[in-house]
Amino acid sequence: MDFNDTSEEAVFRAEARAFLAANAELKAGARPVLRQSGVDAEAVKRCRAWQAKKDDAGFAGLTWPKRFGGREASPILQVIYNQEEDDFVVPRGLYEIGLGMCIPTMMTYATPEQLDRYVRPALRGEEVWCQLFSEPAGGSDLAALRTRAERDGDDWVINGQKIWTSGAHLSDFGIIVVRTDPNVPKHEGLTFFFLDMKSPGIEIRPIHQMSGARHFNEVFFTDVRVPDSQRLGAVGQGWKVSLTTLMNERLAVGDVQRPEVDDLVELSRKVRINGKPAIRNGAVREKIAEWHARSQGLKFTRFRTMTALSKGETPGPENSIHKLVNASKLQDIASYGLDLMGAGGLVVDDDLAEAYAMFQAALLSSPSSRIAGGSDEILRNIIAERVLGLPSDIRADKGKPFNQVPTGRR
Amino acid sequence: MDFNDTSEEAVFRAEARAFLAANAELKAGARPVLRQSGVDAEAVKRCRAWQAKKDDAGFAGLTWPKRFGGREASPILQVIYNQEEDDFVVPRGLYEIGLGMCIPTMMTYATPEQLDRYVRPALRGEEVWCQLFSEPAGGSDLAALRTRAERDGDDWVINGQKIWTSGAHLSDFGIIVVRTDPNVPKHEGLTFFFLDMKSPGIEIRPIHQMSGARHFNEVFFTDVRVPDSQRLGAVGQGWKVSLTTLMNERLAVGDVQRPEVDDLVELSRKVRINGKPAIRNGAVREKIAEWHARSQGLKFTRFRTMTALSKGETPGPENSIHKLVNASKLQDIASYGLDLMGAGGLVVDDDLAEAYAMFQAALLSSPSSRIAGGSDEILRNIIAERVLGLPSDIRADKGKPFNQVPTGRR
Amino acid sequence: MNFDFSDDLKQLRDQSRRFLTERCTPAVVRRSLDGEEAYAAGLWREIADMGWIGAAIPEEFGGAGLGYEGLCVLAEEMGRAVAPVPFASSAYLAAEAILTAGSDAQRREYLPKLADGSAIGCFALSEGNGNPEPGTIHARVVGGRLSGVKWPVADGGIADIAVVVACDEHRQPGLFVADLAGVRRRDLRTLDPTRNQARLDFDGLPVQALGSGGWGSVQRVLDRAAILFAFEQVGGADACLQMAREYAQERFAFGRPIGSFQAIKHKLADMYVALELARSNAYYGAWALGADATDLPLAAATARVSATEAFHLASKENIQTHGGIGFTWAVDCHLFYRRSKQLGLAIGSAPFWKDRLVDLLETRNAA
Amino acid sequence: MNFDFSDDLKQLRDQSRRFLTERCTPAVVRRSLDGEEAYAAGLWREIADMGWIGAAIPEEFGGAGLGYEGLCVLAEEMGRAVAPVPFASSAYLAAEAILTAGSDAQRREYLPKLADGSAIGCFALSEGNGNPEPGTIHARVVGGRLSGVKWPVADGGIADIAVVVACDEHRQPGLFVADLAGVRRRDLRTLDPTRNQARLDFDGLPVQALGSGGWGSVQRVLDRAAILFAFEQVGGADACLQMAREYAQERFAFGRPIGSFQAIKHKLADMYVALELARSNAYYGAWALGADATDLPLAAATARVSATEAFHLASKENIQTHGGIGFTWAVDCHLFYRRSKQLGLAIGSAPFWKDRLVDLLETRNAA
Repeated sequence: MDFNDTSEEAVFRAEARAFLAANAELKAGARPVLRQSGVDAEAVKRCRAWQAKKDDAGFAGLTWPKRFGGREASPILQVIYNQEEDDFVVPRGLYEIGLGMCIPTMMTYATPEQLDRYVRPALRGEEVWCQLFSEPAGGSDLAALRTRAERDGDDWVINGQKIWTSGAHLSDFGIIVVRTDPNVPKHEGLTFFFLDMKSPGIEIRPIHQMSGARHFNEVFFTDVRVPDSQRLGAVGQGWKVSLTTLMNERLAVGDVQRPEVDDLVELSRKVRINGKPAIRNGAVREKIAEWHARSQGLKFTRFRTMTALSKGETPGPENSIHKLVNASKLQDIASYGLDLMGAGGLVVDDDLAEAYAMFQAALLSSPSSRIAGGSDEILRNIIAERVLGLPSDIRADKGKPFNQVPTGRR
Repeated sequence: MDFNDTSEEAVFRAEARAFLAANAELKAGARPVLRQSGVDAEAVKRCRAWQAKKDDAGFAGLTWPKRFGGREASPILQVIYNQEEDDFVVPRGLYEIGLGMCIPTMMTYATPEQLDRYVRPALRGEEVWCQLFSEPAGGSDLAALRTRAERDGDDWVINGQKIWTSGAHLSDFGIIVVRTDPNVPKHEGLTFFFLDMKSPGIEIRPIHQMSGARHFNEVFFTDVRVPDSQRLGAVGQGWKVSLTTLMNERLAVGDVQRPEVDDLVELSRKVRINGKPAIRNGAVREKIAEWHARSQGLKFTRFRTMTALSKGETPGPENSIHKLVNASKLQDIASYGLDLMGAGGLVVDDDLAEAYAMFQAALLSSPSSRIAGGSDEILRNIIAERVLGLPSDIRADKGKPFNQVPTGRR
Repeated sequence: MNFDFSDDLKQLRDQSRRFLTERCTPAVVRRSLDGEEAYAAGLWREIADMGWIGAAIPEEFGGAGLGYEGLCVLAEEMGRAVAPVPFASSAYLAAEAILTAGSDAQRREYLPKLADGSAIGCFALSEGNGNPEPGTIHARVVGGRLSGVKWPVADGGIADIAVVVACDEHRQPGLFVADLAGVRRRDLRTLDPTRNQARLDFDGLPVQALGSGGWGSVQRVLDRAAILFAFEQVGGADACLQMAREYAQERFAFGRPIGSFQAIKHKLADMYVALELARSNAYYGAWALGADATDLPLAAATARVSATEAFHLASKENIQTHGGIGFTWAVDCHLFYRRSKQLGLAIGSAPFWKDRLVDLLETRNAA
Repeated sequence: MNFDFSDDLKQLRDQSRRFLTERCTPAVVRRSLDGEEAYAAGLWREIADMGWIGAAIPEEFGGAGLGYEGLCVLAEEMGRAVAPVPFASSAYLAAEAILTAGSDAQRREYLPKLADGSAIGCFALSEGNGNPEPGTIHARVVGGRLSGVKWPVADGGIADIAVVVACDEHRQPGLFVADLAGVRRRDLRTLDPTRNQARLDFDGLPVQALGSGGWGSVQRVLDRAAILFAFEQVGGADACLQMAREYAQERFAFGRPIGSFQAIKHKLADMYVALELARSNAYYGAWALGADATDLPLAAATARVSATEAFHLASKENIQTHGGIGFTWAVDCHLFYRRSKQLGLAIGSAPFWKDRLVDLLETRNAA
């Protein structure tokens, strides 16, 4: 067990630090970047420029094959890069899904020609990708999707609706899973494609979230044509392909969302209880200690995963732990921070709100963190069934043709 | 809404107080009675004498019909009596099941002659009753019981095993539900009886609990004969009869188990954190406040139930709330109290342990409170399904003949 | 002993619930959410005409004289409807402060206007972050004139009359009352735009002292209001539980209603438990308020602690039960989540009331 | 960077697990539970012979020189097996105190005996209720002689050597070491009879000072021990989770395994989450211990807080998962529940370590 860098790691860390110092602003003292609102045109420009810079310096696809401009580096170097980048303000949020989920899926299923065409532009940030899985009727039951594709000559014709698509309005391409046979059980009738998001028949509407943000979209498909050559995996094997994508999702490092424990510590020094700084109060201290232990536990759990990865092991469902713990922690820290502020905690005006109103922002955004990308309940199911090996729940839809599964009024 | 006694209530309260003052010791200052160990012969004598005294004074069956020595009083008077009795040390634990569950079931299903024979001796404490429902294979799935009864002339012959029978070894009579037809779905093949606990073929073995207590028993039946005249309800209707009993169980007032919040307050004044009494620490105060709010909430919820009862309404499954909240609260208070004591909290020796070692005793007894008489999980199911009307879980055993339902290795 | 509302009050509850279901629809609430109106003025007019604002104000001061239990019943329904009106500020705080601390002349001057809704009242306590403690009060009255800054003041942007907590010439905090005409105000952006919040800058405003009760009179107003807030929170929590329950019955996943899964069942059972405990504690508070019982402060703290917990839990787990659509702007879950925090932070947040509860418990046990 | 144990240490883990599964069966543990023996003396002998007690003691003082990571690995297995031996007292506390605070002569005198198991060590800190704070220490050494009362002292009834926390002639608390021959002792009844606990009455026992580090040297021993305790707690929690998991797979209700119900699934998932967080924090502690890192105290407090929570949760919910038989004497669930509380209360309970964690966090952030 060793927390110190090897000499190779130390060299790499210095290199990364130098690159970041030359090209980005240090976070310390800067206003925290809250992922509140959608990415606007200005932000897109910044993201694109930054991604190109990273690629030029060889930091964009650290663990990727060299033929795509990667370094084929150990996942530990990725951890080191992330640690260093975490000290700087860098524009983010546009490429995570594409590089973290879409392109890895392409690498497994697309043809060499397709990879030659799509991987580099994605890594350089010239083309943006999105992922079209969720549907209104599906929710936690992802495979219960209804968007259908029918074969027509060399094409497939897609009709239906997707939802919760991050960045659809900014994307050039998307990966999509659709139902090609409703007469077989739900997992068996799905097929997976990638498509051009500018195709005729695609309509994109942003979803207004309770936090005010508009990250997500509804995407409507009306007779959208996709060539069969853009199919990924066999007809009817769409679920299997989706699982590849989702496994990569679990590995994606979520940003540490603010406020973190240190923000609460800082707040507790400023606000007062019975005339003394709140941090002198036992109740406040107990909560800080518990949340700190959880944050550190997650941090070191990720280190354990990265160590396993660097030994060639495959990360599994145990990575569900991160979002499960973080999302509720965020909601609880946000709520508690406001309690410490008292009535003043209600206010979000820039000149009056404490800590850039990050506690208030998190109160409103954290409910989506507990749901999007797998609800708390689904993540506990995954841990119970796939990590602990407990038997699955009784399935009302098991073996039933999809079009005969009961559906509700909502 | 009125918390003050009416004049009738005030008169009754004074009467109850006078009776108690004349016949029992005040709790204040006395060593708390922990329901740790089984009831021994001495305790039985005390219980019996006290019950007879209560009956003589007309406090034993306050709400019961006059023909059985009751007063047909409003449930509010019962609350008042309980409030007053709560200030005194009285011997308890022998008649609760008989008077709270068995005799009320008899009142619904037994013949007038049987009631004439059994009710008065039970109320006077001359005969003790127990309830024989649970079985090793059943657990939360109470109706999955396997003890069978077969018809033989005017008798039924019972074979099998019951478990978790409180006070079986002290009981004169018992009520029992058994399987009379294993070829029909589980709820349909049950029949209900009462029987003489001294019948040949009954063997009783105490269960040693982790707390050291031996409240419960295993009861083995080998060719035990029960006359058909002691059947309660029709053949095959045993489940319906059991539900009457269980509804009465929910109404039974559980003793407030020590340590209660006030015990924690007292402890927090004695033990010190950073040189000051623990009660000055914010973390301790927060926990006290939360548990106090929960205790009071339960107390007033019971008052609401009693008010509804006094208006002739039937108490329902919402009464599951009491045990659900109390059991975990007890475990949490016990554990937290020990944390405040630090290493000294380990010790249970009489001369060294704080507060008569009641925190330690509760740590070891509370796990059974969270299970016996309906586990936390079953109580939440009851609230969800029977109070909130949520749909039942999918039943793997639904409609299946009992002898074809899958069973596990334990 | 009788631990339930009278039939008359149950009738009031049913009537007010019907009325608010009809007139205080989500569309009405959303007009305030979207900033189209600072409060639902039309609804406020109707509420005033029915005598609700003055429910607990004696008839001699222009109230309906229904007593505190009546006001509690109405408070619960206001919470259920997420009503975008200054009911709490006018009825639980301003009117109560004047009624409990004011002189007869002050009562005659202010209460009829508050009761009939022709004036809106507010309670100017906070000066930024922190909970209600004497040491946080820097506003000061010298020679009958008030200087200082108060924020956030609920309904401060729409109020005509303010009860202000400020220090007197001896730096002792206490209650004052004033007309707000001409005061510099600024509406604030907050977590719950369905309730107006403002910053008030006082610069020599003429005020009258409300009695000479010092911080005790402030705390007395807070204690009494805490019980009414608890009812409003119970109403909100109940509405969330009902929303979650209906959704769980109708929404299917994996071929069955989501309410048939234990994860959802047990979540809703926990919401129910918290709600019932809060309701029972609120009921005791209602009795203590009506009877002006000696343990009113402890009853109030207990009710407040339970109700804040119940509404917070119910509003966040209602969103969770709804899944994805639960966190959209279009679905009403967030109205309750916002209101839950607004009510929970007003008049002192949970840590404040928990600490006070233990203070009172210590005093009681020492007695 | 490498955040896993080496292959050698994994081998040690597997070997020690196999050994303890075979030799430290529930029947062995129950001999101590039922009071038949104060500790498993035979097992202790074998453990000593394998060099486990002295795993982290340098070879020059008679240890195995495996380093701290080795001792961490063994601690986890001791927790998994609920081992009824004075391993923590001898290895994590007495030997560590002597090693970190003692003179070379003291090390040479005591460590070889502790390492080979010919002497059992204990750590006499507590004087009744309360957590480890300088103000709780009344035992006093005057003229090299110790007077005072210590209880409970883990393994105090079976120990040969004690490291004692006592005040010196200037009333400054610090560490002392002594042979216990002739000391008046009384075995105590406790929540966890599988570990000896005693009251020691000192009445002029000759002692030697262990360095002159004052309370700092006491806290240093506690910090280092906290990491080893955390591993033992992680081992216990893991065993509980495995027990619950197996039972949930095999026990049926309503015609299906209880592990197929979400109530059980999610309970076990929560146990898993707590365990994994605790394990990761313990791993960081192991590294800090081996590297004597500057943030060892914070790493120790963090590991201790997580591990105490994880074992408490796992041991109580393991009983709950088992249902009725879970709270019988005959089934092993309660062995872990008792041990969980014993380990959780030793060397300072959760509130103590949470408070210390924040102290250290404040110091770090201020730096």
